[in-house]
Amino acid sequence: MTTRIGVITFPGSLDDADSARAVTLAGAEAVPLWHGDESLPEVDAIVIPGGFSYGDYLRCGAIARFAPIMTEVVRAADRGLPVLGICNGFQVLCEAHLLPGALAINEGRHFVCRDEELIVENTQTAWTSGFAQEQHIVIPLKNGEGRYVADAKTLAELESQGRVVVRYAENPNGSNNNIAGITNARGNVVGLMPHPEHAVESLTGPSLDGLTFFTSVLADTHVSA
Amino acid sequence: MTLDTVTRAADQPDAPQPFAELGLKPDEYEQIRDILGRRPTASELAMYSVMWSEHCSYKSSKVHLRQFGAKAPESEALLVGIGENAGVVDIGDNWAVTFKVESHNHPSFVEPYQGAATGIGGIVRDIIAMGARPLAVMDPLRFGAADHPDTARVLPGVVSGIGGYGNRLGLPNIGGEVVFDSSYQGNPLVNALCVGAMRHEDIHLASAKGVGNQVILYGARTGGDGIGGVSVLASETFSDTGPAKRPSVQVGDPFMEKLLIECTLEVLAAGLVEGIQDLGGAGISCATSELASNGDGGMQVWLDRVPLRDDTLTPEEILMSESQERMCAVVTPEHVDDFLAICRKWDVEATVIGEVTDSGRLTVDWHGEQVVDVPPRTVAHDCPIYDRPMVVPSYLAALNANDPADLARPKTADEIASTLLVLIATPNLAAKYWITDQYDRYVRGNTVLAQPEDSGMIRVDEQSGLGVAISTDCNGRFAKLDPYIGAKLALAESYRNVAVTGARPLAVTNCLNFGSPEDPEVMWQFERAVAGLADGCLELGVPVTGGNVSLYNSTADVAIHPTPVVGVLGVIDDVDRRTPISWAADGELIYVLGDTDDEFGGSEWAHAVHDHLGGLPPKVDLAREALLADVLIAGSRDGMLSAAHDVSDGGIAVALTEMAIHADVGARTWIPDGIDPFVFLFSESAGRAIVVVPRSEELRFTDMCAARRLPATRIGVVDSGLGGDQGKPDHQFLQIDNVYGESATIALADLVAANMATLPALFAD
Amino acid sequence: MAWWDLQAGDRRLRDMAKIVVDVMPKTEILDPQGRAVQGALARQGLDGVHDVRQGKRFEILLDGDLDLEQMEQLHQLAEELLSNPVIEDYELRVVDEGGIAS
Amino acid sequence: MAWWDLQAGDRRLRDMAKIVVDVMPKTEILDPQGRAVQGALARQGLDGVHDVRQGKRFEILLDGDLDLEQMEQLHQLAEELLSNPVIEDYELRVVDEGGIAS
Ligand SMILES: Nc1ncnc2c1ncn2[C@@H]1O[C@H](COP(=O)(O)OP(=O)(O)O)[C@@H](O)[C@H]1O
Ligand SMILES: [Mg+2]
Repeated sequence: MTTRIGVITFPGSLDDADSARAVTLAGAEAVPLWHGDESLPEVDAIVIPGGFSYGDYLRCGAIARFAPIMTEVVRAADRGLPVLGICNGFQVLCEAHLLPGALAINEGRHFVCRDEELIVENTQTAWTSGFAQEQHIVIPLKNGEGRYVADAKTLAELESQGRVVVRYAENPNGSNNNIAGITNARGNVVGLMPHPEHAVESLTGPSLDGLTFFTSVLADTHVSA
Repeated sequence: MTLDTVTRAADQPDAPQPFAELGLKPDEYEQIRDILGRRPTASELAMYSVMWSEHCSYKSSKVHLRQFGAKAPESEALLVGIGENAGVVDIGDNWAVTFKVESHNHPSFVEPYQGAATGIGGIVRDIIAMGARPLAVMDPLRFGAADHPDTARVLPGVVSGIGGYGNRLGLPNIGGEVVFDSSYQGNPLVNALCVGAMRHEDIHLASAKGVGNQVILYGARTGGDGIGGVSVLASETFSDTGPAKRPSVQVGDPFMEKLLIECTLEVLAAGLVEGIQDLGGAGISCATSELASNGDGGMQVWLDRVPLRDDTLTPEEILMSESQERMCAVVTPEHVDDFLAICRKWDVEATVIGEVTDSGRLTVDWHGEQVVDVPPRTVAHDCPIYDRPMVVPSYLAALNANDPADLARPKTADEIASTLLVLIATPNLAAKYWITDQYDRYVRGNTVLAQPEDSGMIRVDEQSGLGVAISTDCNGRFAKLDPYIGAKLALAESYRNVAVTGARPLAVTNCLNFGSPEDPEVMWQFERAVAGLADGCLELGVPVTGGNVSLYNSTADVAIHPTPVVGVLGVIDDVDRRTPISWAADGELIYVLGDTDDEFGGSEWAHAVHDHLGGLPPKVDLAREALLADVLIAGSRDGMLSAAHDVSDGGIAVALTEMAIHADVGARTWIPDGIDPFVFLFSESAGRAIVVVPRSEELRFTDMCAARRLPATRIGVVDSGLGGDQGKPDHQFLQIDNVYGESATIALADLVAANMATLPALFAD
Repeated sequence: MAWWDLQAGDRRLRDMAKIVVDVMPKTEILDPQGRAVQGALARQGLDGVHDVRQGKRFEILLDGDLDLEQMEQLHQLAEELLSNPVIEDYELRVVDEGGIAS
Repeated sequence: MAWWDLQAGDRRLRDMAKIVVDVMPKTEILDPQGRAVQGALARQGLDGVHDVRQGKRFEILLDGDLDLEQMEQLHQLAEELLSNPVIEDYELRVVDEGGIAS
């Protein structure tokens, strides 16, 4: 049976179609999920895509966190369902306390769109098992509030537990410890600012590196079980 | 205050009215009285004044714009022509695309962020109103001198406004222009282009047909901001102390617009819409009168039903408000509930405000009393038309006589090298990443080419790979020297930029940015430019599908350079065969196509090195442009080209440098015998491109050029091994041999550094 | 005319409470916007600018009189929705009138 | 630790002035941010939200005591730099201490 991966659309989500395309290219079935839904259909994993949910005028992810579907996402994540938050999705996961820390305005204050070199530092998560440890990958980064911030204790914890999933080769926005993406203790919830769904076709992306996030999850024990 | 009803207007025929404050001339006011057979009500006066403003009525430009129709080439591709919200062209496989460029110059000077943001918002709604899904945006921009303090105020605001709105809408920015010239000091030009696509059967028009059909206003609430803003603001000259009507600025809500896009596409897909119109300049006045005028001719509107943000607004204010993010749809009565349900799903407020009638009149009620009763055509279409006086500018003869031939030119290989380093770092030619990095070019996943390519390219059909390429161009200095030739050159450059990517140019849009039409010299420039563009389109066989006119771009009698921005759209059957700007592999051969003459009038070299503007612009030969395009397209189709780049500002030297910089690989090149090295490297002759040919394709390619009689001159070879340190990006060189008996060799790293440093140094804080 | 322009005697105003919530970046968190403003103020010739921080201000108008429960609810929303305690602090107060918009 | 946390006795504090500038969208101008917050507050169960507007708050710390000339300069900068009079109003005040960042 094909793996079913849910992709949430909030009002203001922008990269939902792109995430669905990436899921399809990885060989899974993309299942559209609507922010107002109060229950989850049968899915094997969930992607929270990029964009500006509810306009994100207040603070990125601040309002989406309270969307009806998020109650179910939090529950499913606690059960071990793989959840990937990309950009705005990462912000939502932090606001929803599924991941620690916060995303603040870029040090340079501007929106930044460019191809970013990342180092994969944790290949044990549901979404990164297909990478080699320390693999350098290039995927697009595009956001205005992408500076990862956490207090010293949280940072120490993330580092000591190996929960930094991807790190910037060169810090684009002032993120603490060059952090581009992190995971929860269990390794099923991953959030990152750069956009793997925009590096899945040679025609439209800087590389094919992004595809591995989506193929990795197909091999995840939770998903294949 | 008593409500000024139709009855009252008849009863009190001589009540004084503030027509002059609303921008109407005495004879225009008389004309309105003649049409109505009485004085207008306050609401009617409001409607006529905004609709008859220069911005909305094109009253000074119409007589000239008719040339686009009169000289239109035969085109089977044109599905919807000039006059609708945007033109629509057939790109095959039952796909249609629509594209248009519009100006938001005046609002962007008053409030750079919001002015530019709402410019994007407005053009996107034009595209949705055709029934298309917006696919991408572009932003041709012009500012005053790069180092002028006001440019430091305007540019960062404009750029973050365009990004702030476009990024939040989820539309990739696939290109644009950034030009600095002191003529734009008090009048920056902020033009915005949007392209969208739809299936043929989904094309929708702005017309209200079918008596009894309901008129639904949906989107944002109507507020008191921007009352008469765009129309009035864009229809008068700024005084040197700044714009006269400051508060006419609106704040955009891109989130609401994103909801409008999705909601509109859903109601269209569900077949619930008979006619649709966006609300832009002149707001409800424009939408209702145009819908009625294009349809069965009658409409009844209950204005008190319009949802307001501020319940103290008067009917006149509601009619004139230019609040953003609103649309208007005509829906049959049985579809109204379904329409409203889809709006609710997207959290978009929607209200039935009117009904199509067969009265032949547009009538508007306010709490049961009639405040408007007019023939809609007289508001929307039959505005006064002016054939304004024109005169050859007094500066022209002296300007054309001021030949750049007398300017000091570099005479040695070293001087050539330093000239190139200067040029590649001028604000006009420097890398634009400080700007373009603020724009999302990835969203939607169909961007095949974006900056720094010659055209933006979007995949329309993911299965077949069918796509479109778009470029916008204009050299205002050329247009200043000769607006007729300048407009043709803008068309030629844009056409060429599309062709170098491998796409076949198909259709043209334009944004004509000029000074005050009340200045006969400006009017002359305008007429010449329109004639040049219309003639050029006829020669090239590409129709003008729409556009926009922005007049009154002058401050204290100083008009901007005439700036007819031309956008060309081309189609490519498979985006996979696009030709990129950067060369790929060692050993590939570099050719220049076309002829180079000694042409420096209006050139970037004269401008940047000598602060000189004079002489004549380069010659333009559109038959040659068409031939060049044929070769570029055939070269792409048959896999003969690995890279191509058009030659324009800064000439061949700059084009070669850009290709090397983007590839991060150097090259060994040489000056052909029989031409002066400086002229060869820096002249801005039109009709040229640089192409890069794999060795295996060389013979086939040169045979093709010979057969078609297109001059093709081999001028170099891609070479990462110059200096011996093969392959290291920081050890790459651009070498030019045969320069006054020597070689000019410049480290690529130096060129990159010079090219990259300029904009951050000016605008990063 | 906005509600806060209404005459003091206006009926509507009497039954409304105005709450101001100020949200500022925590001092230990880099505030690039504040830093940029600081630079701009200095460039404009303002001497002795020691520090600038930029935050957000919310003016909330509630129908009816405030009770204790609502105050608690407001505090909770200020902490969880209007601010993010990882990077921001908030201050909430009920004001009598005014507000700066005019 | 921020300057405003310094003990009252601290030397540095004595010679510093703190200025707060609140910048709010004009009432006739659309405030999409405020609208978004209003919707969110209502969805979170806060009843009777009549209006919300979102603006900016600047906390400026200046060395030395303020003189009249500086106050004028500050007002001018608040009007021209910190706010855009086309769409925003500002209010400037000198505060004794406090500030919310901690
Ligand atoms: N305002 C802008 N927005 C987006 N892209 C831009 C903008 N200005 C320039 N670009 C892009 O930067 C590249 C270089 O611009 P330019 O030198 O003007 O190109 P050309 O010479 O081909 O007209 C092009 O890809 C162009 O589309
Ligand atoms: Mg070009």
